[in-house]
Amino acid sequence: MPARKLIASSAIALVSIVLAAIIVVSEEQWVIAAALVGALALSFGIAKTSAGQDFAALLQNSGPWIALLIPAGTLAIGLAFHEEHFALMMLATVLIYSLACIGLNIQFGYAGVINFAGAAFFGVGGYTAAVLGNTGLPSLLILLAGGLVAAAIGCILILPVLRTKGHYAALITIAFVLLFRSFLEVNHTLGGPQGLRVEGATIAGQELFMGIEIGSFEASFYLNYVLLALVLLTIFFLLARFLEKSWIGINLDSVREDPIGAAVFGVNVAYWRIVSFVLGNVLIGIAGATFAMMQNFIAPSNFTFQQSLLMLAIIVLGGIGNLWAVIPAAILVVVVPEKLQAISEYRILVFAILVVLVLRFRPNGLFPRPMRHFRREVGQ
Amino acid sequence: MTKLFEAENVSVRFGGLQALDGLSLEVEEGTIIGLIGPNGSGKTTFFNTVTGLCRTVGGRVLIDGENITGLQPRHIYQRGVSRTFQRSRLCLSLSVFDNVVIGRQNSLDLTLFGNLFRRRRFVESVRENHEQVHALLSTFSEPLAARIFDPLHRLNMIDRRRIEVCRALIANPRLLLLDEPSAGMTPDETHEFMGDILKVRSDHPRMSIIIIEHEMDVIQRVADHVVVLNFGKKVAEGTFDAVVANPWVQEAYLGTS
Amino acid sequence: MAILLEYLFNGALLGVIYALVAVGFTLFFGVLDVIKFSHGDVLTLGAYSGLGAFIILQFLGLDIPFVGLVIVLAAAILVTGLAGIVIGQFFVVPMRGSPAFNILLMTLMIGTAIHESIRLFVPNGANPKAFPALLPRTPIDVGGAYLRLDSLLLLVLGIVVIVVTNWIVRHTKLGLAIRAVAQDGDTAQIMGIPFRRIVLATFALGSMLAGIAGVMNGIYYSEINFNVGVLLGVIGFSAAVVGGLGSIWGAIIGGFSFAALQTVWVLFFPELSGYRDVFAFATIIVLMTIWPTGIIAERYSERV
Amino acid sequence: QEKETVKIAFIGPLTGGNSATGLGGRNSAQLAVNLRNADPATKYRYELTPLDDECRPNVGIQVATRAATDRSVIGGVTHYCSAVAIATVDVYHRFQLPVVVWGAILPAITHGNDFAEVHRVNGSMLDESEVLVNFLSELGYKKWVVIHDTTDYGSGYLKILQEKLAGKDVEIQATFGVGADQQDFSAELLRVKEIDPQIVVFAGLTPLGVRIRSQMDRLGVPSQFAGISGIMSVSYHEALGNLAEGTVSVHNGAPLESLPQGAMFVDEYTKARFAEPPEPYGPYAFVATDLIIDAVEEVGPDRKAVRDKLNATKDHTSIAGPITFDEHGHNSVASTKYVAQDGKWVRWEDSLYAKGERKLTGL
Amino acid sequence: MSGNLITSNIVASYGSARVLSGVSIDARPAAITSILGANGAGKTSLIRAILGLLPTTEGTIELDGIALSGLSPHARVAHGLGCVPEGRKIFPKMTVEENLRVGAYLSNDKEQVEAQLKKVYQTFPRLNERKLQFAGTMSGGEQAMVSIGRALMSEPRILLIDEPSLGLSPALVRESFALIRDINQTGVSILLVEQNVRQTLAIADYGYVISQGTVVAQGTSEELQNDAEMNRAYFGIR
Ligand SMILES: Nc1ncnc2c1ncn2[C@@H]1O[C@H](COP(=O)(O)OP(=O)(O)OP(=O)(O)O)[C@@H](O)[C@H]1O
Ligand SMILES: Nc1ncnc2c1ncn2[C@@H]1O[C@H](COP(=O)(O)OP(=O)(O)OP(=O)(O)O)[C@@H](O)[C@H]1O
Ligand SMILES: CC(C)C[C@H](N)C(=O)O
Ligand SMILES: [Mg+2]
Ligand SMILES: [Mg+2]
Repeated sequence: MPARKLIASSAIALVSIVLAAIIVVSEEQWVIAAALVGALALSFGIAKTSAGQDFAALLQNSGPWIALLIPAGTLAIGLAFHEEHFALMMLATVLIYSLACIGLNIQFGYAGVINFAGAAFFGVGGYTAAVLGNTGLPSLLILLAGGLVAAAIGCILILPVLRTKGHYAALITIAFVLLFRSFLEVNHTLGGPQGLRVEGATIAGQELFMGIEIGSFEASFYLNYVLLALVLLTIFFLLARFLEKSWIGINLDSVREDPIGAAVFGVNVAYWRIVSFVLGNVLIGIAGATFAMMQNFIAPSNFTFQQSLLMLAIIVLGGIGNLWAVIPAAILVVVVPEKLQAISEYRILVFAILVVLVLRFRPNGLFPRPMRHFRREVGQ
Repeated sequence: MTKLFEAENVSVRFGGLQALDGLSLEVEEGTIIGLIGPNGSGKTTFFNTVTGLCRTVGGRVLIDGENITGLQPRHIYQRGVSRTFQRSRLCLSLSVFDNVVIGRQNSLDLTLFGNLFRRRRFVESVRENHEQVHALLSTFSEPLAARIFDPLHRLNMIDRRRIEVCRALIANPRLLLLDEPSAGMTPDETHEFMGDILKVRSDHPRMSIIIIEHEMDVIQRVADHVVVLNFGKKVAEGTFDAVVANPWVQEAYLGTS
Repeated sequence: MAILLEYLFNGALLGVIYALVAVGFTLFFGVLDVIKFSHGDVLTLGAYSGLGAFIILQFLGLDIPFVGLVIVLAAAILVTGLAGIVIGQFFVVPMRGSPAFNILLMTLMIGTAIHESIRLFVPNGANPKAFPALLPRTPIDVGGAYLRLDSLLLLVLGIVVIVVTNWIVRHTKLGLAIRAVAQDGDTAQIMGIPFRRIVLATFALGSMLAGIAGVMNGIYYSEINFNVGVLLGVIGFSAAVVGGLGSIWGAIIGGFSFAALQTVWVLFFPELSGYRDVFAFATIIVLMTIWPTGIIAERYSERV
Repeated sequence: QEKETVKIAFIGPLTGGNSATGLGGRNSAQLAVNLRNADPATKYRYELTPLDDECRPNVGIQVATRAATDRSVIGGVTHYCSAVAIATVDVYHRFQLPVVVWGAILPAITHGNDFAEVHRVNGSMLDESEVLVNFLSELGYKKWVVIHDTTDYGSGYLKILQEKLAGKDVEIQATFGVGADQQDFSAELLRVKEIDPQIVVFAGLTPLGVRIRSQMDRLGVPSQFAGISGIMSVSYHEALGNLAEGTVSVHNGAPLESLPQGAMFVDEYTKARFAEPPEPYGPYAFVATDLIIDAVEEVGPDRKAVRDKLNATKDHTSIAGPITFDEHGHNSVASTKYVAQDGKWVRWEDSLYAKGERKLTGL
Repeated sequence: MSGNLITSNIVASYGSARVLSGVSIDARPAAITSILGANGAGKTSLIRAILGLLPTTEGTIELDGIALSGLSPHARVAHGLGCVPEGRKIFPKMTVEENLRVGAYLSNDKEQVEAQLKKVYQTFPRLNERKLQFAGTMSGGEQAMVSIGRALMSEPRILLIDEPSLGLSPALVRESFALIRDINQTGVSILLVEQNVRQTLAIADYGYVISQGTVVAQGTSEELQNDAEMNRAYFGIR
């Protein structure tokens, strides 16, 4: 890539990170509003200008090293604001939701398996963390267990999901998330509507609820969770990226676009649907467990249909199937309602209108998924 | 010559409609069968039945003597049957390469481990496959091969048709089913296209083809043997000349008498 | 025996309300293949417009029994119809060509905006509001069962509305056009069908149904709140899908089944009444597994 | 010279189904702040930071963290919904933000921990249910059906009721758990009709209470209807009209009118022209805010000092009567019996029913 | 006289790719005008532009003196355009009969519609047999019949037909060409896009040859047939 393009792309990346930092950290209404406008302009810019397209191509087609942008950006923000508990919590929340939404993207964006029960699987992960929390198991194992249990419970739905299509499949998962919450609320073995306390994570002997102190550097303990979520997100982001750019990715796409045609060419449609559903749920479950540990508490009202819709809103607003887009969209959906606290009772209304406007002017999401190709791999 | 494919008394119904009615058909290795018949006579349905998309209510379909009736499409594909569709079925949002390479299911590494963790090997296999797909596309059209990483929706109908055939050919099937490959092409284009298909086949002399066509020039040129359907039954068969001479075919199908 | 009759009757009434919402959803699946998640909130809007009209009537001192009903219904239909047109014209038609899912999210957020606006801008909007008794509440005795005249009238009204809608969709040119537009907008246009007008007509029609359902709901429960639509929306959607999309009968069957599921559970396991939605939704999952395209299965299946 | 600004966070449901009470609370807290700021004698200028917990624990944790980690916030007036309040106590403890709960009545919020930061002015279910049980059984209601919402509030209440009734001559013939946003109760209520209890006791909030009461009428269920503090809002009457008449209920604390400064609150609230009514819990939000301000005035804007000051609160006079925090930071409140009469909640003792001029049903 | 369709210098693009660069044709009243050309030449795009489905950036389209440019597709159709689109475009989830009735959407005369329906059924007996079958499950050729039948239902002044013979059996190809001639005989103008050059020129009065979005030749069918150069270059007839 010629130097000029590289410089332009770096500039765009930098601007993106700065805008993200402003939205996550700032408490000034006008600053945030301006940053949001800037972000929207950036989205148009990336879609419409050639420098923007170069940048998008860079994100999409470079080698795996490009994923380093995520830790780089996050660490820059995290370290710069290492004492801001709330900002760091928002940052960690964004990372966790991004992780979950990458799971949803594997399901819906790639294989076309619709999942309105994201919040339920997120919840399963969380409850697993709550139940296993005081068994003394290592936290990382608990996180993994959260993912596996979510996937296992998801397996109840495999048969119905395989048999149905479109709106019918949507109903299956909608029914499941409603059922899940309703069940948790009336059944008291898992704390009922009251919810459960969750042990915080302890990794390598370090309790994550203790802030880091190194010499004069003192950081909020939320920085620990930012780091944990960041590691998880980076790993799974990379894996999901590999998945997309692989033979499996092509299979998943063909399963989504034309299952009958795919089957005739030997594609095992049911198998790939199951794989994507299970993999997705693992990610969502791990995210849920991480979230529960960070929040220290979970209750059924965290895991509603509305919550599922918000998760789906992240992948739709970002651009279905685009992994990168998940992160800015998660910032929009997770952080903005929090930032609107100053207008208290009007915030949901304003948020709804904001989403409507974004969709109205970017009907395919902020950053639609670019087509996969292997130009770099074959040396073109 | 050995018998590759055999349909015995195959029957298919859609509600009250008998779409295939005790149809029997044999294909020797390395031959090309022309399948013709009036609209709605069951030709496409026959292909759908062979590839496992339609349920039979009677009869059997055999490949190499093995009964494949009722198997799932992907299992039938694994036995070397591939096809094109009358109405093209390609993934419009994917690239040309993706659309064709999907046809190589059997030789792709589809394990999670291989795809996620052995990236170097994956890149190598991309190169190999790219070479193969590119070579095949080039046989049909150089400009098309140059557009291997273009999204499919930017291509015109004839290029799409070519890609469908390439997808079906890429895995070197033993039995290739072509459903009206030349529809919508000018005679010139048709001629060239069929020439390309025959060229590929000449490298695989044991490949058999069943081709559905309404274009008699094509049938005359490529088919070793012609089968005529009407109302799901075989009403005539033989060499092209013999079939065309059949009075029923002349009257009801060709409309020439 | 009498109590059984009461169960049946009230279950039926619930079923009609669900079915009415479900029919609305079915219509929208018809056009543009949209899950219009704002449907429930449009219903709420209908109920509040009706209430508003009533308050104005009262203010003017025009408190005449059946006239009140007609005017309240008219107001609800007018407002929801307009809302439907606005949503269709400015938010859904321009989204044509983007993934169906994006449209879903769009309508969902519009719905949220509608009910949030009601909560914020109607005086004391967060509180439940009394809905006027627009129909006579005379008790009637049917074989010892206690029923009320207004319930009976509502049941009839609901059935009439559904039947009329079905007739419009199945047997009028508008219906034909709606279905044509749904399947292929461009081709419908070159058959001379005014695409935009038909889409908007469908949005108006579907929204009016929601408006009527909102008023009926208000009369039936004598109470409305800004949140009524949300749950009714989910249930109506479930009913439409379980019944089988694309068929009004499916919506009706779905509506009644859902009501029956809830009622039957409480009837047989009163001490576990909290589990009734768990039961209803679990049953739905099972039903969908048995009939993957709804109880009235879609007859059409794609050919290759 | 400029006064230093001290921030106090208010947290409650400002959106969603419970926002009526939340907004009433916010207004009342705002009123407390405004009244103090109007007083030239105060040492600091106070600023209220209202935050919305949507009555959802996850949101609650977020906003609680937000308030607790903002160093300029010295105290918090927190939560109406028990599920949120119980979820956030850890946060306040961890970040050492002294808070006073203004609406959530689940006992465990104060009693389930020994966090010095958490206080509550509005009593608990324990206080309230005691009065309810005695009230109803003295009236002669021996056969009850309890309908409760399945949130912590309703089902927690049910549990406590069952405990309190043990050994009493009262039979709970059936209990029904209902969803917090359930619309239709015909199945449950027809079942109630079959059982034919003397009284239907409802543990939940106004919206559900309204629906159940009106559907009882529609289905011809003849039993008496009783509620708890959750239904005691102005809107219960607005939404039910005549049907509200005769509903009995209990509520933490004494009626404002009966308190020495209650009238002052009502007056000032009206003068301030808020868009929403204070709702029954508004006064407690007012009191909670006042307590924090008093503490700050005395010990300055220091969280630890304010916390200790609050813990020492004893017989502090307030518009809701004297406030005393026990070792859990809990203020017990004597509950009052009410009956709905002519579109208002009237103290039972003052009502026409107690005088025998009107009759309850079901007996 | 009616059914005179004139496009002058129309230009249209898909995104940045120009497909029509100044196409002028004149489909005379009551005549059969053919559009010929290789694949991807822009024939279908021309039809779509006339119908208003593909926006034109320059040029005008007129039917019997009425300017169509700027009108929405349904309004153009209301002025007397009828169409058999490329790829059939039947409504798959409607029955055959419903498909035909959609074709008559603009007609308000019930009896007229019934009479027309009967006529279509006479022309295509297969459709009569399959009235209640979902059109989407018909065979390729049967769908072609539905599409042609549907266009006839509207009794247009000019019929735009895009590759009617595609997928039809040889006998039906003959019949459909005969049918087109018959329709034309009743006074309807025809604009015919076809790959089947010989048969097209046999029934057409006038023809245009399009290549890469421009008209490269035109003339009466005879002139075109006799132009050896033309035959080699565009029709692949040797
Ligand atoms: N899914 C289905 N449901 C109902 N009828 C069907 C279905 N599929 C095919 N048919 C009918 O079966 C008959 C055979 O169809 P088929 O597609 O095999 O014909 P064909 O010989 O390929 O005709 P064409 O040359 O027109 O493509 C047709 O009459 C068609 O209408
Ligand atoms: N939707 C589209 N987007 C981009 N390019 C398109 C689109 N549709 C057609 N094209 C391109 O426009 C050119 C003209 O296409 P058109 O369909 O008009 O040709 P045609 O003459 O009808 O060909 P055919 O004989 O294949 O029907 C082709 O090169 C095609 O690739
Ligand atoms: C009436 C209120 C005190 C009830 C409150 N929602 C709680 O959860 O405690
Ligand atoms: Mg066919
Ligand atoms: Mg064309």
